Amino acid sequence: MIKTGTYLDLLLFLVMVATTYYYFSKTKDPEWKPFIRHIPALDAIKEGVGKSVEENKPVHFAMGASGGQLYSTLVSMTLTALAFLRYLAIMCAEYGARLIVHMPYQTESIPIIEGTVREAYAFAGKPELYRREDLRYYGYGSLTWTQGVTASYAEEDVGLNLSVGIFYSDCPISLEMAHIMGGMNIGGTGRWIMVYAFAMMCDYVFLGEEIYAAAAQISKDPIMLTGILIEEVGKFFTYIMLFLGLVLNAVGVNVDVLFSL
Amino acid sequence: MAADLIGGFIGTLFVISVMSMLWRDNLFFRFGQAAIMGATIAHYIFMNFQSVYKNGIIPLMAGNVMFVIPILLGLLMYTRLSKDIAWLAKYPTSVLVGVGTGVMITGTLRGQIIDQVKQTVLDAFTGINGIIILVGVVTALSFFLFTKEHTGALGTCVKIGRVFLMISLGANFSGELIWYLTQMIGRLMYILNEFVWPLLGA
Amino acid sequence: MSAIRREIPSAILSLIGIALLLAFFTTLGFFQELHGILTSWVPIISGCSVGLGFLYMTYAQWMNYQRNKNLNNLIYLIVPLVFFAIFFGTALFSPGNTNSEAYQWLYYHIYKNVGGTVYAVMFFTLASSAIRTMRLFTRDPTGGFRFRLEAAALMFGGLIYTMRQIPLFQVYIPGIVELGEWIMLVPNVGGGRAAVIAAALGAITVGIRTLWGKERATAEVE
Amino acid sequence: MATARERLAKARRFYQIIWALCLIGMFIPLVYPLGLPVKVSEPVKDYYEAIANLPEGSVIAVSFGASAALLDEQEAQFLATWKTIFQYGHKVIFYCSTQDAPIIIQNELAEVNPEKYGYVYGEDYVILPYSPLGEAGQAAFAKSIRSIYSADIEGTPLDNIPLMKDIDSYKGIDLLIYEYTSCTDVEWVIRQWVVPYKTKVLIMTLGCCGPMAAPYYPTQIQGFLSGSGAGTELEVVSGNPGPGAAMSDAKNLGMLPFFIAIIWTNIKPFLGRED
Repeated sequence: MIKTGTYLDLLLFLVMVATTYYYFSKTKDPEWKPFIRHIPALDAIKEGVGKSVEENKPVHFAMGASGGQLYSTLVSMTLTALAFLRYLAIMCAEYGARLIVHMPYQTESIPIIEGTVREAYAFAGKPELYRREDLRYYGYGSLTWTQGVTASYAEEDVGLNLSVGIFYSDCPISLEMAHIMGGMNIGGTGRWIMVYAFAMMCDYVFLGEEIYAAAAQISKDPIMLTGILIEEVGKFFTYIMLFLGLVLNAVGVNVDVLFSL
Repeated sequence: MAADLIGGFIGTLFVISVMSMLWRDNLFFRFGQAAIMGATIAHYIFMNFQSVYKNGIIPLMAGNVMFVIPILLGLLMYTRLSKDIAWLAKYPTSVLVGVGTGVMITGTLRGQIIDQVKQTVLDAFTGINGIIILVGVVTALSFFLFTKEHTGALGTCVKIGRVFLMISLGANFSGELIWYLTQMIGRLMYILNEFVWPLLGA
Repeated sequence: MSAIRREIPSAILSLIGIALLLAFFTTLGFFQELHGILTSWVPIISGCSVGLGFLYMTYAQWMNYQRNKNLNNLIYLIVPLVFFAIFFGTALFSPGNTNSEAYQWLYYHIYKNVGGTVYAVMFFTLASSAIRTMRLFTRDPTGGFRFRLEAAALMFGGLIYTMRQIPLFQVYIPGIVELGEWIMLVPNVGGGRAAVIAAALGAITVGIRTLWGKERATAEVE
Repeated sequence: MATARERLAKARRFYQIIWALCLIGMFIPLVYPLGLPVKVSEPVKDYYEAIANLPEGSVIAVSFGASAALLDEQEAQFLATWKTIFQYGHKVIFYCSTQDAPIIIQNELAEVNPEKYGYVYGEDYVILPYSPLGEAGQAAFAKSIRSIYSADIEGTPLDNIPLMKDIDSYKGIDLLIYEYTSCTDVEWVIRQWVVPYKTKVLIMTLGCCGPMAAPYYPTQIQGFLSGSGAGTELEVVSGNPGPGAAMSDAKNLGMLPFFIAIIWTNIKPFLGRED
């Protein structure tokens, strides 16, 4: 009944599910509080919004030209970007900063983006500050997106630019332009191939997986926080697989076959 | 011939329009940006209409009634425009994210975790380079541990890991840099071959 | 009323996700079929939504013009619509639609060209960011110099592999090709693999949480 | 003390000077070719020799998966390869695995002009149309060409084409040149051609895919071209000048200001200048 060639996948998946179950049940205890290492880029977001209000410049949020992928293998990054968007929108509403959202070209993601922003403003108690015209759409592909974002930076100026999401070859221009305009740059993506641009152009960066951990931390929601712990268990499991693989290969077991189960 | 020259001229104008942003924000750049925005939206809408027609409407006309569901779900997306029935847009979104999550989990487990571990194990027995890769994987992965402060032995491990990560970032950077350089040279060649030389030759 | 707004869509999401997982892990025919049906649906659903983009773009430009009625804003309002009409009209009315000669001419000279140029511009923005980042030493307030190990690592990976790809350096620096390839195939692979594994674990965690109905963006937003 | 805004404007001016110098550096060689030296690497030398050492009249199959957006990177490779093949009088079967490929190959052959080398379409070379091959398609092609293609790009049935009359599988093919733009596709050719049939294989790909192809050389693939640089090298080693030479010069000069700026920013603090 179980497809051959997916045993190991299933094992890993079940480990993650079991861990999720374990930690979700832990959150029922209000006393329970896990230790999580500090991520410096997070404080910077607050600082950046404050700076924007002080200088009377808008806050920009970009989730990548194709950051609205809902039915591809990158969907988690879209959802994580939305968690950041919610956090940023609430903060902007509280501080009274203007938030401009640069939407990705996938139109199917527009409803969920607008829903997130609208809900965040309502959550902060200031639904009247929400402006639909500050959700920007630029057409298909990264080339028109980068151009549109750059034009918006130039015209409206940049206080803080938070870029979290799915980035291809679009961030090297938008990030550098935000920097040149004097904006504060914070960002990160889970696509390792593009992280270099964030590391080189941002004032504060989330390196790869840090976006997931950071999204959990900003939520202050115990359920989201468990995400970090679940990942941690996954990492230990990876270490164990690696160690077992090395030992078994050393004693002559065919690891190639073993890992193809 | 004339059409080619006009094409070359228009193309050159657009190249310069995009490049002019590096100098400063200007009306010419804005014009190019606005034009390309309209053009790409038209392209996107047309391609999607064609695809919906081919994959949805035609089967529907042929009697496959099931296809009425995705088309209706797609149209529900537009309820977002009205504040009162905006929640209806959650239905199509849920279907999309549901498919996405299923595809993501099954596609990620093997390709991005198990196969990476396997390759690291196999590499480790091929010589010194394999050992370096192994050290890189183990130490760089430790950087991503969040439940411990990075001090002591773990701190040293993380420091080494970060060096590996930075080298990797540098290598990715230079791979892309050269590729973009080639693109720039390609654009200059386009201007020369499609516009300047024909103009001078004509 | 609340169930129809929150719980039911959430349940649909979870059921679909779990069905796809079963289709992947098991040999049960029902789920294989369901997988086929669902994957044929999603492009249609997303395809139907393309009009939203046009509406949001026009709305933003229109409001911008209403707020500040100057010539520039009028240009930003009209130019996209004109080019939209040109491209859409050409695609619709030329025989062969997007494969027609007229559309291909537009596509080649405008779309491809702008695309190529945007990539080309990245050469410049990357170069300036590298000039800023790749500094081995910084001055500290006391006037001494501090060595930046991570900048050095970035520079080592970045500059050597860049040199490896430039013909002049290949001729005059012996061994640069081998060193460049080594960086790409050894330390780069080590660091990159760890990052990929970690990011994948993060993605799966978010995925499981979403299926569990606990992800805020999909579960609680209306 | 400069304000933040002034510092920003100053930095921007500095960047703009570097950008302008890079642009000028790229532009000069395109107008006045300089002919700066090029070092031919081993994989390219072997690539050239694999074609040159085949007996005249051998059959080469070219799996062509080019993409129009990525053409700048590969055009030099393509033109130099076609010229080299024609120069040694080998017969060629081009088969297209991407939608852009048929248009690109026809444009390029119009430029290279096989007739100049005494080639006749149908007898010495043939172009098979686009088919979304993928790995399974490559496997099927190696087993039976007719299972994938029934006719050539002009619609002539394969059996009516003199060159294709006796060829239907890997057995009729002396060398495969495999072109792709998605880095992991190299595994397809290894799995579907090299391992089962021991076919001689050469590879053409993008610069960024080079490191992924390198481990298979020289045991499983005879040679490979990656990026526009390799195209230039092939132009040099085969003696067929093309667009690669100007591009290589433009790369050299376009990159120099960047390197000088990096060195300058690194020594500047030691000269006592403020950042």
